[in-house]
Amino acid sequence: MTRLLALLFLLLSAPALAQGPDPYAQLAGDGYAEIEAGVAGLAASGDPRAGVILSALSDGRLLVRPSDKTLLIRQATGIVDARTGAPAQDDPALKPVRANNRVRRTIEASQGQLNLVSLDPAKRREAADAVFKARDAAALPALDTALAHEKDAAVKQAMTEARAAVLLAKPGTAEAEKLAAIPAIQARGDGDAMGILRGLGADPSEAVRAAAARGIAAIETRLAILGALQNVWYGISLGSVLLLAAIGLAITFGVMGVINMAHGEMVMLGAYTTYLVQEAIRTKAPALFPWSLAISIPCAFLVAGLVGVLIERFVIRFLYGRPLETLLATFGVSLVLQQAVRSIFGPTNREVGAPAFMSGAFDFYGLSVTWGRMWIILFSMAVFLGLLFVLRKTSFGLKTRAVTQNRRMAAAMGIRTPYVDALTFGLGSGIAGIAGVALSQIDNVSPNLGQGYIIDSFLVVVFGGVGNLWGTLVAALTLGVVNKLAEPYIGAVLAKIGLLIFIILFIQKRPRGLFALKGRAVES
Amino acid sequence: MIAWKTWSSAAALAAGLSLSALATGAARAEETIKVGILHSLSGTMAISETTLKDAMLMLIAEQNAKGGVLGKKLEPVVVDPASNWPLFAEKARELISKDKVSAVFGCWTSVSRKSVLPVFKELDNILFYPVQYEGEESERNVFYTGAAPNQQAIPAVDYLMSEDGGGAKRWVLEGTDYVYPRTTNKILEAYLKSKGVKDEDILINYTPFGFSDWQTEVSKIKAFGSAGKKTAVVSTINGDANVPFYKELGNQGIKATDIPVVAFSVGEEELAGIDAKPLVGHLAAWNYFESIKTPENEEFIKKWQAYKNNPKAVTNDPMEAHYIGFNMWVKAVEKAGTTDPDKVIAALPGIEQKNLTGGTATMLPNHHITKPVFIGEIEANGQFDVVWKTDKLIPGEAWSKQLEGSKDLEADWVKLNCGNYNTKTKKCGGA
Amino acid sequence: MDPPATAVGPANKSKVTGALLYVDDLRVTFDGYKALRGLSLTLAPGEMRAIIGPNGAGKTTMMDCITGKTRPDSGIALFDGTHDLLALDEPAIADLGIGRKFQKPTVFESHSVADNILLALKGPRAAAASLFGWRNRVAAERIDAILTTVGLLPHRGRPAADLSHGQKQWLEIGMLLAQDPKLLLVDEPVAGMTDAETVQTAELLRRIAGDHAVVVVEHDMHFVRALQCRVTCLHEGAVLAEGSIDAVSADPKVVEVYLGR
Amino acid sequence: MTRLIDLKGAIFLSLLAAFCLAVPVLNLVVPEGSGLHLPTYLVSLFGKYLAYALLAVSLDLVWGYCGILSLGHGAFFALGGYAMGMYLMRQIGSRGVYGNPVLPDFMVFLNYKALPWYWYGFDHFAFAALMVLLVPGLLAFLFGWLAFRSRVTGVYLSIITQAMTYALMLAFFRNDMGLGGNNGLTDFKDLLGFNVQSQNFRVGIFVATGIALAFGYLIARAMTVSAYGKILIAVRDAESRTRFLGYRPEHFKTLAFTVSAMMAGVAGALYVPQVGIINPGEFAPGNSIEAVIWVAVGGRGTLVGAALGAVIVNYAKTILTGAMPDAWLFALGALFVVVTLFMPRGIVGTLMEKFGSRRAAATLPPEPEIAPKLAEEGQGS
Repeated sequence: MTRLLALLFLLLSAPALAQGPDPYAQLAGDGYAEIEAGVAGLAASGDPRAGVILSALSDGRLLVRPSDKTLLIRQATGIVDARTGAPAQDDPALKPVRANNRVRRTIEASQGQLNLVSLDPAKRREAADAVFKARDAAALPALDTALAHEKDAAVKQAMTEARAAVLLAKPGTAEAEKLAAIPAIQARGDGDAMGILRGLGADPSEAVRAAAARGIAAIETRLAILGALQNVWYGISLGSVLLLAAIGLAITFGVMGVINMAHGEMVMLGAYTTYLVQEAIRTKAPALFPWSLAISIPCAFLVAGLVGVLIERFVIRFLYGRPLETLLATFGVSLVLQQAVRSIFGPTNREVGAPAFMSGAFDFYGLSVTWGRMWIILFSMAVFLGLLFVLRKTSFGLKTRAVTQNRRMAAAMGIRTPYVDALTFGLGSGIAGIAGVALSQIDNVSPNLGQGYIIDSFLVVVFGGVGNLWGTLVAALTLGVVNKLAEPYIGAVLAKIGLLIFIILFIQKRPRGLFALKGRAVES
Repeated sequence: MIAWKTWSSAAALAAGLSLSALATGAARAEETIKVGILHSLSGTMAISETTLKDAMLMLIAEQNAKGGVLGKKLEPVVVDPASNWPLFAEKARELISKDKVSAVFGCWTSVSRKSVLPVFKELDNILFYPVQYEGEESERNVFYTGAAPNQQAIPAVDYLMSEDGGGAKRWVLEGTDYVYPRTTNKILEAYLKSKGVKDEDILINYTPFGFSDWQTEVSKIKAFGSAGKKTAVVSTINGDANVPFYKELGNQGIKATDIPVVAFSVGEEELAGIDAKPLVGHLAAWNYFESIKTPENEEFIKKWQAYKNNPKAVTNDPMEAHYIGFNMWVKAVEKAGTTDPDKVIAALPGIEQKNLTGGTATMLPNHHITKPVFIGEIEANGQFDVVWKTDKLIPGEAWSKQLEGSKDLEADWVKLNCGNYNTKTKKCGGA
Repeated sequence: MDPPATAVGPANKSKVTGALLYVDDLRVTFDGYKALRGLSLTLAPGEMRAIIGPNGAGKTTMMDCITGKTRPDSGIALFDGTHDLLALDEPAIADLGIGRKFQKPTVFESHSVADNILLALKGPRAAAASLFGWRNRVAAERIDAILTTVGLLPHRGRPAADLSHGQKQWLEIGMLLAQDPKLLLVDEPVAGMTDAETVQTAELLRRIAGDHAVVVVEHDMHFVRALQCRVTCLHEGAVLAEGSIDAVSADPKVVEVYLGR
Repeated sequence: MTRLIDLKGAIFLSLLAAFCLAVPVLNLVVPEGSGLHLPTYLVSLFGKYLAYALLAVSLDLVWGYCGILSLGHGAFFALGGYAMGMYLMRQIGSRGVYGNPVLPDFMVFLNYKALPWYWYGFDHFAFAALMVLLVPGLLAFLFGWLAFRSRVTGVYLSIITQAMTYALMLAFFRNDMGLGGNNGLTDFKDLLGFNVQSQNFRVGIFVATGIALAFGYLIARAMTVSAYGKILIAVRDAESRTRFLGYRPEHFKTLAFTVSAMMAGVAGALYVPQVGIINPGEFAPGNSIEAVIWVAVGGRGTLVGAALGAVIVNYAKTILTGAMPDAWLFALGALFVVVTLFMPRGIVGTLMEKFGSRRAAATLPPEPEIAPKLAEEGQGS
């Protein structure tokens, strides 16, 4: 009876598929090829359980009982039979059905077909994209049906593109149909579209070839412009990382004149604090995980700031007026801090997770913008403005500037200079710690983390002009953008070398950086 | 004046003390058998090498619990070459000359191995080198327990070309700019071309050590991969740079189903430092995976986690290489009845040791070993799901057949007593 | 005072003015702050001139411009009627025969008093030459003579760092003498000196004038009076008044500047 | 007048001479079984210390006497080392693993067809020796001429010297440079016909390094006690004052910087055959900072102190990396902090201050003025 029903289904909904082997049996099979065939079969069969089973498979929740090759699904409520949905016995012998990339690709394509009629527009959009990628001719009828009912313009466009892609890939499509499909692909205008049009280079029809060539030319122009913009964006993103790394140094080095070689280690401490905060959240309050970075920011500031205050009190305060010796002492401190972290946390990387809002990318008029980078850019700007505010508008900032400009006079006016020194150094270190929170998202959280940024940080501060926060900002962004614009042409290494030589020569031209303060006082 | 005298005599005394401090130690009687461990515990390589030091300490402790070797206890001598290549040579010299070790287990990077090579040759001692490397070398004093390119790179490419692997037609060879990726990519390029892959379908790119801003490179890969043909990335990116690379892959939404990345330097240890969820499905080719279920492996993992006192401690491929190498050395010493390096070197070829992953490794006359090759897909928990393995063990080739300069070379320390015998000219010593 | 109309090039060897120092319409701006606003000054050979003015009047900036430390935005500065000072850097200007003493005494603290003078003595200045050979006995006699003049002979062998503030001032004046310049620019030479020392310094400067032209910048009116020379009063980067000390100090504009508005 | 060889110099030179005599005797003459025998590996180790000491002396010449805190001296050291390494590579000839008579091994497996032009001439020792001096010297001359002429001083100068060595490191890491990339140059066979592994060679090059150190010291000392040296110190203490006296500080500084770089190059050239490898890691900015620390520990502005500091710190490193491999960085880091805090004049400087004359103590240079402070306004008066 069921068999008959299944046959009926097949005849009704899956015209492409003739009666084939049982997909359930194939899914329970051994080889990936067999499992893949099962996935395709199941999707094409129109079986109402197909969606549930496929998503279970892609999540690793589809199980097989080795004794009788029955498929089961692990759900939150317990084990159910895959075929019927009826509850079933749990069994330690159950083994997950394995998926590799090939299987997962087929699942994605199949889910695409199944989800074309989903109620959720986002899902439909995703499904259309999956079909676009898979270009499976079997999806065409479903696509046509879905397209006829689609109301959402964006989804509709995605479906049109998918349909065009399928048509162009399918052998035996009529010339007229192809010519009608090409503009839809051309309008898409990305690398994938270009790939499809390139595939038409060997088309028998001259008209199709010509249309494809025009399409390719149009896309190439568009991509060239987008590529340049994309590089600028990457540059700003790199610049924001440089800014984050350097901005704390702009305080400890730029304002206080301490050549703080342990600055990178402050960044590292910030990153490790993030790790600890996330660990605590994972074990104690998993629900807070999306907020873990926000929670880490004040923690990292405090930890790094506190260490900074300690360094200032125990080492640096004896060295004011001997800036080059601060270099030596803080280099020693950096060795100690690195080894301390290595002893406590081990030499290997620590995992810092990315909250959902930090991962993925979105499309901005053809530019692919990753969320993580965008947040880092916004974050670095916020830190910069915050710091500017503290130094310019608060009484602490006023005292800091007073002390760094004229220690004796400030002391005479009743400012407790040791207190201000310690807090200023703590502020710079704390800012470095905050940078560590952001850098934990894009780099290794290891004892060597700080080493990678220290030289760049110094160069940024010096290039921008010591003691000038705006200079630091402009320098970081300039270096980032120039680096990224040069990178595609001469490669990452030469771009970096070129930049270093540029800075060396630039300093000859303007020995005090981009935004040097002029005047008699600074020259003596 | 008097003060100056005091000072100079103090200096002389200090110099004298230091001389004697350095020179002693040689004279002590040999109650134990000393084994040198030469792995960086600080600097950039500490991240990878520290675990190997611990693994060796565990293996030695275990052997001692079994009664040691030749009735004597083994005594590990640990030094820190601090990721500094000249220091590797200096420390190797110290281990052999001052501490009189019977064998050294150590090095990770090729340059550290190259740096210590002359020392081992000169002082005639044994080095067990546990890391996959670029090949093109076979030395009498070195035993290579890691993979040669034919035991890792070529099987991985074969897999990706197969239908199971996705039938890749277009290739990105992305590597850190140093000798291992350079050589591996040269070999792979030649191999791919021999399989009919065209020039325009191969993109080779190098980045510096510790590279952290991958935006441009990843978008380049993305663009290269959207040309219509199935694309795969072969990554020989070195340690530190991997984490930001994978993070960027995840950020730019490159999924393994679109463009799979197969890596030769990313193992359980490296994955422990990243959130693996966005990486599910990306691949690694190794000769060992922690997830492989064999009784030997399960026991090894249990012991390791107990030794580290950390239930989350992971094992990896170079650790297994040390496991195999160490046990081979023990067997060879027992076979030779002495720790004399010359005798042990002669005894080693032919020694067999069970792999942790099944099968038996054999030390070959070219001082490389036979190994199974596994391809694993990254799982969300940072482990690997083995999706493919060779049906038999693959013998390590010291000299690549794909490279112009080495295709006629052969290494055989048993019959030919030569590491670079030229089969064309029938002479030892290269071309 | 007729300003030269033509620019002074190297080809133009003839003197365009008989003045030793001719400065006209110097303008300097620091980050929007106008330090000099059209300052003009003429000094005859061997003349002594005192320059006074409140803080911020541009006294030191003027010296900076003459000695090549600061490049003015516009203006003319001629030395000896032939040399365009604005085109030269400090060593070249020093070579022409302009010596300078800083407001804060600047001596080589690690060197002995005698070595300080030795380094200042007229002679070749090339690096390569200095590697070989040391100055001869004639130099030693000259050093002693200068040290006698500035009263530091007993301190000959002491490190300059050990000298008192006033002694350092004198040492620096001694160094100027050793340079044997045509023009000495002396910035606040008696700051931190006792009254007796001030008197001695005034005497010393008077003795120097005649052989050398001297420009003295000073706040101390008693000292300026003791110099018995022409006085120029600067205010806000330009000349406010010029004349004898009595004439200038009686000038209502000067009084207003000094006593406040 | 200051003599060429003062008391501390005499002590230093005689100690060095004694050391250079004792080591060969203890190694070559005393039989191996004897308790007094010095193992060959220690000879090379001491040779390495002496090469570092020469580097430290060269650094002290510019930092101690001229106020140029170079954070890039490791670059000159490495360049000298590379010049020597290239000669040693060419000496391998057909004994490489591929047996190519012209191309070094790394070129063979990177498919080089012919020797790059900049390798020409390095098969002759005299040429290589010339390059050991010329390459670092030329770079230093160019760099110094540019930087000192534009009056780049203090921290700015330090940072750009660091940028220089960093850029060179990145460049040398590139395999396309044709200098062996990350692996650098290694597997040397012989130098001037002597096997570099042999005991006699090791003793010989140790003595040669000792002699080079003595010469380096004497050259630096001669420079600093001459009129030139007095002007150099004057430049260090009050650069603008010298300018108003008619001196051109940039000439004095460039000369010192160039001589110092050449000295560092020689140190590198002597270092390479003893450690058996040269690679881009030597350009790492950390190495240069470490060299500065040797000078600081020993006492800057004393030359002898610089040499002593290099030996002491490296000796401590050797002992500590073996004795406490997991914690030696704590000890080293603490040493740097303690020395800067409690012995700002370094070991020799402190001893001189305590026992020597006031005169000697006064030679401690003042710190150059640090960069401008935030929002400082210019003002005329």
